[in-house]
Amino acid sequence: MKGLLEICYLIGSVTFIVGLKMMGNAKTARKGNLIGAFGMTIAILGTIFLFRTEHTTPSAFKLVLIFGAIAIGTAIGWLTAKKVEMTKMPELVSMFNGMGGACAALIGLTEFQHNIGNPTALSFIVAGMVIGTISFSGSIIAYLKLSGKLDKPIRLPQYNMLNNIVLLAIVVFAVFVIIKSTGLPLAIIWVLFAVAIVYGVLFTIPIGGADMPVVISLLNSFTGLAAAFGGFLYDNKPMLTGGILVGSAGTLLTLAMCKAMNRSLTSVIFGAFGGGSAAASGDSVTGTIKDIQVSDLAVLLNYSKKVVIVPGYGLAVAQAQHVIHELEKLLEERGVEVKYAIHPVAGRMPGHMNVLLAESNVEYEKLVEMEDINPEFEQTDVVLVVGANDVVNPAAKTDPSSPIYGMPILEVDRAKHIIVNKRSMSAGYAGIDNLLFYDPKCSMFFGDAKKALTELVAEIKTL
Amino acid sequence: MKGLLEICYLIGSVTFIVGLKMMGNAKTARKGNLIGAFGMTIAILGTIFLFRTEHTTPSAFKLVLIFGAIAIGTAIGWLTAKKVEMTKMPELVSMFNGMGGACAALIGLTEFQHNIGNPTALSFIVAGMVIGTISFSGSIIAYLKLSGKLDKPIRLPQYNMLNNIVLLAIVVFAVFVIIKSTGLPLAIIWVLFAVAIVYGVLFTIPIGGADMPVVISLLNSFTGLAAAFGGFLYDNKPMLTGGILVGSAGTLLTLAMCKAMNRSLTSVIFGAFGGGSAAASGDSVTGTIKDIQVSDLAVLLNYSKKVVIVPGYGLAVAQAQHVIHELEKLLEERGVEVKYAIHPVAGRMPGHMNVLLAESNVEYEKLVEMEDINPEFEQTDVVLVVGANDVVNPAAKTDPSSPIYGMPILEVDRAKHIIVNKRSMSAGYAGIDNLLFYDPKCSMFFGDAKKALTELVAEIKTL
Amino acid sequence: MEIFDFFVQNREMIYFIILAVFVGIEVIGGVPTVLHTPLMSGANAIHGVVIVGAIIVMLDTEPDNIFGLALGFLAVILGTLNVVGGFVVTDRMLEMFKKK
Amino acid sequence: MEIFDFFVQNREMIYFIILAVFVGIEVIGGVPTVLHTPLMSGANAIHGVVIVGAIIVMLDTEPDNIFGLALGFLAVILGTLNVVGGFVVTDRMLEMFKKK
Ligand SMILES: NC(=O)c1ccc[n+]([C@@H]2O[C@H](COP(=O)([O-])OP(=O)(O)OC[C@H]3O[C@@H](n4cnc5c(N)ncnc54)[C@H](OP(=O)(O)O)[C@@H]3O)[C@@H](O)[C@H]2O)c1
Ligand SMILES: NC(=O)c1ccc[n+]([C@@H]2O[C@H](COP(=O)([O-])OP(=O)(O)OC[C@H]3O[C@@H](n4cnc5c(N)ncnc54)[C@H](OP(=O)(O)O)[C@@H]3O)[C@@H](O)[C@H]2O)c1
Repeated sequence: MKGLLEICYLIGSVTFIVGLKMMGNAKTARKGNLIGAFGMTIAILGTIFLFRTEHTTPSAFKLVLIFGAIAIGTAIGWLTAKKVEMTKMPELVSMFNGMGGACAALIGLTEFQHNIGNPTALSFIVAGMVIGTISFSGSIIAYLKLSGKLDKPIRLPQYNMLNNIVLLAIVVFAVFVIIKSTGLPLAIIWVLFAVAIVYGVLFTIPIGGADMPVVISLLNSFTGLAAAFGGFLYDNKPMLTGGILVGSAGTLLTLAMCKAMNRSLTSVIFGAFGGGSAAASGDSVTGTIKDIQVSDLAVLLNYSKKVVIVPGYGLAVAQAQHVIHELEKLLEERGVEVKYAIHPVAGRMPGHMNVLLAESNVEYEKLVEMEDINPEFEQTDVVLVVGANDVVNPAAKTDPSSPIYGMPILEVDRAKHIIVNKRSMSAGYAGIDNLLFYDPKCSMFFGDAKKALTELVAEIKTL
Repeated sequence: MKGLLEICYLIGSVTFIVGLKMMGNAKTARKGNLIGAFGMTIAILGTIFLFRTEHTTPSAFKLVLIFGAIAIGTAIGWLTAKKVEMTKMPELVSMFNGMGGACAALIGLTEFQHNIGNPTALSFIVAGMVIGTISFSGSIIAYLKLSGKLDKPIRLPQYNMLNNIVLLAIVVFAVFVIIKSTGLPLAIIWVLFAVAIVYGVLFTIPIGGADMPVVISLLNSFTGLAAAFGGFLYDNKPMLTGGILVGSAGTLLTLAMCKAMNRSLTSVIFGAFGGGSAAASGDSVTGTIKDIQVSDLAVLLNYSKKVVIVPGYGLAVAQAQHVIHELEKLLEERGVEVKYAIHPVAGRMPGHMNVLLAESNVEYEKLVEMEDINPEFEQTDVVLVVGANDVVNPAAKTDPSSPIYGMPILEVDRAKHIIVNKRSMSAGYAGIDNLLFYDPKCSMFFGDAKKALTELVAEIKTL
Repeated sequence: MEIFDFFVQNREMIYFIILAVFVGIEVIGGVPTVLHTPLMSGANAIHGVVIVGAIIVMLDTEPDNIFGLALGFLAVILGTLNVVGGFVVTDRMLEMFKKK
Repeated sequence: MEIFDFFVQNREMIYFIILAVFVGIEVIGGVPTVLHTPLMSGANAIHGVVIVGAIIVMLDTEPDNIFGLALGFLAVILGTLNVVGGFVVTDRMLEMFKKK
């Protein structure tokens, strides 16, 4: 039985590696995910039916409980995951991540009593419990922020120092519990649990909502670490492999995300910008801007040869993905070539625009990546920027003092006409002005993206 | 002591991984190699001074012997590696690889007697010995072939079947020795050794000289495997890490090499082509070819704006790297823009052209990779193909029946004039005709590359 | 020295961790930006393997320890949510990315 | 079953091998063609670690076993050739590739 179980565990471990590898490539990604799920199933079923030690007391009742719990979890998880709108994906990932963290925390909370006086086991238990708990409460805050229920970053005075003090306290407390476990009241672990919850909240709450994808990725690798500690405790290979893999891959992924946004992880965590409240550097600009009327814009678009649409965060906020697809189809009918220019960090999560536009059934071929579309702007008649700002800000190329300096951008100023749709002159995620709007070739088309584009579509139809 | 040794071993193992990783990137490659060498030194010194078990009988005499052997090996290895010409590198790698294989074989030969009756240890010993020996004798043959001392593939009748029979015999023999070791004469291991030597020769000897880089890479991963078996035997981590790493990385590298040449590993080993003796498929071509006189060519080049040189295997054979550099400098002085177009598998080993031209101090910036130079041919006045053939053969793009079909090529036919220097109309490595030579834009400039180019340079100087 | 003893005793584990970390890092290297979100989500599903620990807790708990069983029950539910939700959401996301 | 016993007893080793193979494969993935030759040569130097085995043979051989010592001596020389020659030749090759 032990042998068979270990083989199940080997299958699980290997599928995690192979699956994760395949997920890194667009062509194999979906299959990779399924392979991971398959290995997970093997590991879970193996554990239920084959895991037997001198401590286990398997019984029919327990099996019913376990399968009952799995059934409940599967039903809720499956339905939520299937039902939720595409644009709500990040908060859902955050929520599921929090559940994993809570699971790790509960394991630590129950195992504590059985391992009093065994510092090695206790250090795994306490570490897994604390990290899992932080991941849990942090993820819940991240969820609330992303779903808009907690939209402003809340910053206590001196929050960075405060957080570090709380963290230090947790570490000291944890070490004390591990070393002096014998004689301490069992409830002490619940106190540690409570403090860890508080820390998770304190850690996440000052960070701006827009930085949440990075934070979720970080908390994700925390949960991986918590799972790995569980693996140490039980000398369980799939928990170890899966946990360490996600811990290290997740850390690298977090850094890669930061890099794509041209930010450092510390500036995300300690909030250099991102909530809009911190002062952004970079020169402030003045100049004159031009407006364009919907009727003029309709004519301009209608008689263009080639139009490129640059979608950004505002498109997602306004939920204008359907109307933009309508506009695109309309123009195509009139013989205009229309493409979408996809900046890698447009929106608030990587791939945000792809997911958003896929939802409204825009053809995949029409979505062109930054590197491929940039040379095409030269031959473009009209660039229509919808709710994007930072990703078309020329300061990234020209102004070394700008916080986004060095980020590659969509070079829309090479096109003949630039039309920008947004509600006002206010800044985007990076909180900085955009010189593009003052470009003589640029006209502003103010208004909420959904409303404005609906009018535009109606206007074009009258032509 | 054991603890310190294990830490040395950990350092060694990790540097192998990190070093190999860094070697995969042009920027960090050199540092990666040094890191590997550093870790190796630590592992070796650690073993000499800290490896002590109940079997070890360290003594001053032994230390003298060990350091003496290391000194001899270092002196010979260092001098050979430093002295040899750049173009002789592949045979040198082959030779050093063979030495590693022989070392693994000797370990097996001495350890055999100490482990009679212990099938687990014996299986590691015999496997390491046999694989190391095959790698040894195979590498020596590869060395001889590359250095031209054995230039024709030698094919016994039915050599593929013969080889498989010998291999099967070795496996059966080895299993027998492992299981029935007690009572067998000790010399039996030497018999196995002899048979393995024969197999290594038989395995390598039918393969064409041009395929040797692939074979060396394969034998390289064999030696890695042999080292790993040594690691199993001694439960030695750096031997295990290094061996498995090289075994798996080497196998992948071998496949990558084959892929770059558009061949399969089996066709290399079983000799579909590559010795020039096997019949090549692909349509044979007829048509008229044009000659160009050295005086006309001198004028043509002298009054061009942009010349691209395509070096190939023939340049290496003729050792014409210095005179081509002279030609390049001369033309540059006359105001002609000159670049080299480097095909990834031009020559007979990956990077062959880079190494060759670096030897004659051609600037690195002038060497342009295939993907980058292909779009430039349109604006090129003259393409000068020197001793290259397959890498400019349009059949790779147009003729699905050609053995090189699908290999990306240098698209020289987009240039205004094509001049091809080679000695005759004979085929290159793939053994197929080249339609390019019949292109109306193409003129042949026959002759040995070194001789012909020397004349050309002299002629240009008179203008 | 104690650190050396620790090292010798836990040698296998240390190599395992190092190799697994390398694999984790290598596996992610060079992933295109658009795949970051599904990859994050896929990794999220994989750490749901913590559910294996929750099942072990359930199996190990004495049959009359109601509180322990209740905690384990909850842990299994949470772990399942992580696993099932994670894989399903990733699959849905990746469905969006596939070329038609 | 015997295979299961073998598996349980050698579990650490099996995971070690699998992870090391993955690392080896991943580390090479996507290497540009021009680096194939130096990489082959660098890998060649690394498997020279077999010299560690040769040194162990020397240390283990009884001091009066001249033949054994001679074989070990030869093995150490060969191993050193592999290591030193391998690293030096790789360094020379890579020197050629560096941008000036
Ligand atoms: N993709 C990721 O992974 C990720 C993650 C975190 C952060 N980020 C960061 O997010 C930024 C993304 O750039 P982006 O250009 O997409 O967005 P952005 O720079 O944040 O700008 C969005 C713009 O949309 C406008 N807007 C908001 N609601 C709108 C509505 N209902 N209708 C029309 N316009 C609306 C806003 O201007 P008004 O208020 O004037 O309308 C705002 O200037 C980058 O700085 C990136 O680094 C990206
Ligand atoms: N780079 C690698 O890793 C590697 C390894 C193994 C195989 N290969 C294969 O090797 C081929 C390389 O292509 P390639 O275009 O470089 O070479 P090639 O196709 O082998 O052609 C070389 C040509 O050079 C001519 N030549 C020989 N000696 C010469 C001399 N002294 N002076 C002038 N010309 C001379 C020969 O024609 P004449 O006899 O008429 O002069 C021959 O046609 C590819 O097929 C590739 O797959 C590459």
